Amino acid sequence: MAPLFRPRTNALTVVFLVGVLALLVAISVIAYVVYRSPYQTDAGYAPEQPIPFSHQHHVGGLGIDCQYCHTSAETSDFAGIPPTRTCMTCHSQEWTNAEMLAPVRESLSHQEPLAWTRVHKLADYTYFSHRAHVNNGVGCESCHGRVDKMHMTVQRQPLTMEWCLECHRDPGSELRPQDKITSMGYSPEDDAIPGHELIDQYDINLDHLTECSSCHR
Amino acid sequence: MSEATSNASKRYGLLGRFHDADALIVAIRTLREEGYRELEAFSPYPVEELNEALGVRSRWLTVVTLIASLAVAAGTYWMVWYSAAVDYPFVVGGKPLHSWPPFALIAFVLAILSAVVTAFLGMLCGNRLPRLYHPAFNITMFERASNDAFFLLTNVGTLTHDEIESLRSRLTDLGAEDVQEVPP
Amino acid sequence: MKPTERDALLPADLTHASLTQRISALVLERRSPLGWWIAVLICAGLTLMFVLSLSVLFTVGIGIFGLNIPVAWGMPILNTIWWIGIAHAGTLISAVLLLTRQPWRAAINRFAEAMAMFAIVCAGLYPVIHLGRPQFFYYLLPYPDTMGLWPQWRSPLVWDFLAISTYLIFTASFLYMSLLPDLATLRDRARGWRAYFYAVLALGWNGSAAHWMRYEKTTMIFAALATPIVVTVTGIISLDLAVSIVPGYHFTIFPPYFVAGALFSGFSTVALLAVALRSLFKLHDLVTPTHLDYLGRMMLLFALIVSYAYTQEIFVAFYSGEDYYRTVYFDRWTGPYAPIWWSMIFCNVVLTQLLWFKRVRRSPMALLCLALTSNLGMWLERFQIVFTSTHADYMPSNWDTVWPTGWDWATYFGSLGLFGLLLLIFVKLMPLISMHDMRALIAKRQASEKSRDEASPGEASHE
Amino acid sequence: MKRLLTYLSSSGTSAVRRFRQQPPLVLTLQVALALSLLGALMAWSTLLQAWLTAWVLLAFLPLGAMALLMVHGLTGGAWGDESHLVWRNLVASMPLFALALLPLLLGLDVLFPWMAAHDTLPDVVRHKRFYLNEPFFIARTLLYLMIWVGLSLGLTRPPSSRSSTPRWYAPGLIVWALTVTFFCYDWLMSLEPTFYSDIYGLEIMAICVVSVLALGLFISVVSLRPSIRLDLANLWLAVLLGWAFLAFSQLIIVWSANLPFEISWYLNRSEGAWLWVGRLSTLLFLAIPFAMLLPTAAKRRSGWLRLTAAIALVGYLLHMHWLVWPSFTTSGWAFLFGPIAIVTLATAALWWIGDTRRHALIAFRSVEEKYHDGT
Repeated sequence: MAPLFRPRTNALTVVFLVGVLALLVAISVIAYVVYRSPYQTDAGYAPEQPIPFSHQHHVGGLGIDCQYCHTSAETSDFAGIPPTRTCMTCHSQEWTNAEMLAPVRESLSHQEPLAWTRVHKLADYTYFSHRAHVNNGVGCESCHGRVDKMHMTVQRQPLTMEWCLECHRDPGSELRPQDKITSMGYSPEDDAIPGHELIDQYDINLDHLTECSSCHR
Repeated sequence: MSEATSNASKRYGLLGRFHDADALIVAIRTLREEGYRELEAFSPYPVEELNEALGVRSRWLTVVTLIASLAVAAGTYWMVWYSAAVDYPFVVGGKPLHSWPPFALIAFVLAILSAVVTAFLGMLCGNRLPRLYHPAFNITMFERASNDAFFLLTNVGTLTHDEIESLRSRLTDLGAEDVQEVPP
Repeated sequence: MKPTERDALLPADLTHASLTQRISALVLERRSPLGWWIAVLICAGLTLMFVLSLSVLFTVGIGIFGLNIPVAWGMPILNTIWWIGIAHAGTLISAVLLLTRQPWRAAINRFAEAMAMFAIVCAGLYPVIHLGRPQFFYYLLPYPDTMGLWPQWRSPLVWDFLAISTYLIFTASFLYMSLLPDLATLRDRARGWRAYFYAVLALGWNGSAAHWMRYEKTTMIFAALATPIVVTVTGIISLDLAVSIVPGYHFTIFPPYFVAGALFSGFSTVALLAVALRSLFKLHDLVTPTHLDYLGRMMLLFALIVSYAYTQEIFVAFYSGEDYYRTVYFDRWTGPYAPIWWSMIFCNVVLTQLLWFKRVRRSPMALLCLALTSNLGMWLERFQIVFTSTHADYMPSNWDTVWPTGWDWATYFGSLGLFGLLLLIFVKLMPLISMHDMRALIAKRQASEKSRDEASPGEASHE
Repeated sequence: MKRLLTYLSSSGTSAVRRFRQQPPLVLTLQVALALSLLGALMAWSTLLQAWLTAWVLLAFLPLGAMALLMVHGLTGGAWGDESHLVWRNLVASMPLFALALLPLLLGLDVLFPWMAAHDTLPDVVRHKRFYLNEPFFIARTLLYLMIWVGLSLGLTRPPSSRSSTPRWYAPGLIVWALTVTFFCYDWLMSLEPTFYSDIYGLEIMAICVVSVLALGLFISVVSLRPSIRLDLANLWLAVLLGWAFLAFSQLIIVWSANLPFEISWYLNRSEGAWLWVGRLSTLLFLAIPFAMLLPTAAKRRSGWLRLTAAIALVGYLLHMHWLVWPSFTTSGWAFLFGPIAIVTLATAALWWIGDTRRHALIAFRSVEEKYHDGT
């Protein structure tokens, strides 16, 4: 009787099994990498906007403070997108006929807000209070990056829960004095206020920071 | 198969069929006393004495399984402790950060899991499975090895033609009902 | 074991060759009995219903089930516990009876193990179903996620996940390993593509002494692991309930009580399958009344332990001196779910006393009926634990009476169909009696006959 | 109190005549009894506590042996065929233990907090008075003792024919399970009357069987064939793991729920030295025997098994103390009367079972055949 398999089948079987194993390892590695890549986290996301608004120009160049436009950053759970009127405080004087700014004028005349595309999106099950962060020493820069160097607004950070927790577990290094909240390029070394002092100063309860219900309510 | 007898190098061994386990055991003991060492015995159900007769012993499977499960238990306990007491220290239900009762339970469960996996893979690796081809599969009567007959395979790779013939008659003397040559 | 008892477990004229011929013919011959086809048809219908109701569930949401506050766990956990229980007897038959060298396991261990396997599949499905978002079940594993989180190790649900996964892997490995030698037999007897099918599955098993040695060693390791696994899995599932402070859930006896209940329903199901399969495939001489007798004894033993647990629960509920515990029992006896409690007692405590009689244990029909009522009783037991404990606990404002909906029932009966279908396919593809275990048993009988012929009469034979 | 004294002294004097042939045992028993009497006069409550601890410590052994005999009668198996003598000799001491418990009935008010005046009890304990009240308690205790004496007499009767198991074994086992359970609720669990745990009975049943298996192996292992040693050791290992499962179940459920009436039981047992007694007993009773019972080859060797059993028995001694003593507020006398009570009861039990059985226990192999002829 001829056997069902040839001698070389044994070698092929080993090759096949090793291949399957390698495939599994490869899939795990790829999954791990993709999971943390901007493809999954949206870091680097810079959508097109109705107007190519440049933070680089307004913040970096002109030196306008963040709160000039995002007025409720300190007082509300949302930082707020400025209404068209805020744009018009300057642009009724400057660049009044610029083609680029036509949608702003249209918005004003039609009494319809500009439809900006949101860049920093958190999941619905996350409770995020802008005011709580700004008033407790977290600078704008910590989450939004160097907006004074952004031509188009970009999501710099991955905004994953791990990223949030990194700071919630050890906020000291991300805190700054109240008068430096909106400044860009702040470095804690220069001001030399140690993190734990700032934690005391802001009266931050560290235990509370990592509780589930702090962010999921 | 008989036409291949002229060339000894093309043979893997001689396969003898026995009617019962006792005859096979006697044959193995005798052949081993006579100096044949490379013997393989096949039976349709486990026969403990076969291994004693063949002089085969293997204890590593139990030891490896034990070591694996102990190592996994220790590793698991460490991981659980590290994650719950160091990496994310968080008080739930008023329990201490190092809550040994549940941690020990988890370590125990995973120790069992690792013992299962080690024992199973150890069995396969030790037996060199999967191994879909084996020289004995060339012989039609070997089908009965998984049914009702007992087989003895003697490796004849280094033997001369005459030695093979004497081994063949020796097998028949020892009660083999049928002896056939096995190609490699 | 006396020689006469072993003879009662084996037909007198059974040889190795005739056994192989009979059992492998069940698989390799194309024709299936009519009963098999009817059963497949029914089970396939139910499985379809299962798939459909799950599709609806995953699209619409978990709300289509009857579970709601205060009975938040409802049928899914009930069915998990029930199915896991059924699985346990299969594991114990293959393992503990092996450790204790009981010869009556050989004829029934294969389908008992298969039963265990498919019951775990059904059991494992329910927690995933209950998630509502089944695609996220892996959150329970410690893996490098982007949430910076670890599983909550103090939660019994995490223990559950680990224990059921371990149990699934264990059962699959055990079943497959014990199939290997039999797959080799089928490989050597099948022709055409079937030969290749079984050859690949048999992995080249050739029955060499070395193969058997490691096989035996691994089997002993598995057998030694089986009891800790069985005890931990059901013990842990009972902890889902018991570690809470809900009166009716929080009893320290829950772990052993659940294990006994699991084995009770498990042995009942083995008895059920034994009776069904022996008549379907005409195996009356291999699965003998003696086998049924032993299964009946096991059912009785575990029914008694379960009854003991009932008495202890009731006693301690009153002994505790705490009003909430006592109220649970008054509620179980007289509340909206009272018929369930009393039916449970009737099935598990009253009817099982029939098993004291040898005639009942050896009668296939009687055993079949008792197996059905016992499984029903155990289902009702879990129902009363899950529903009556939570429907009225500490807060009267929270009290409500909750019943399963049509979707609950569709999923439940659907899983029965899935279990049946898997088992029916299994018995057509794989030998439903373990040939190599039977061979060893036959060889033992031959050896003892031989020694009986040679030895002087009256000398006791030790095994 | 007086009744106890007269009972003890009368049993002492009447025994003296029988004792003349066995001076060492007699002497020990007499001295121990005298010291116990002294203890009853000096520190009545401490002696009662010590007596109860010693009683459960020792009486659980014949109780476990009873279960072994009945289980073996129902299932058969070579392990019991060849070792049943040792279990029967142990079971024979049961009537003595039944008698030895009776003096404690005189001191219920000292032992049990629920005997205090109704008004002083916490609510939950008042609710228990339907069950925990003196007449009912005494009636129950007498019932358990009568049942156990009956079982022990039935089990030590020389077997008329070996082939058939008496029909009462199965119901006997059920009755055994229920009496042991409720005995433990009454005499152990109610020492802390707010505590309740329905696994307690199962746990104690397992302890009985585990400890008597250790004792039986310690006594008789040399006279058993290696395969029987292996079987008994495996049985021991299985029941030991069963006990561990039960004990851990209670622990993790009580620990997780953290309810005041339950967790206090563990808190009492993890205070001060008890924490270390508990840990040590777990090590000696469970961990070391478990590890030592794993290798199959070692389980055939008598020396190894005897060593394992000795370690486990020390663990058992500690464990039972850990189980009972923390319920009491103890006085310094405990360290004196604890051992005295154990010695008294142990020697009394040895005296009770008589020459033949005692010799069979102490030198199992040499007397085995003589015993066979005797019956």
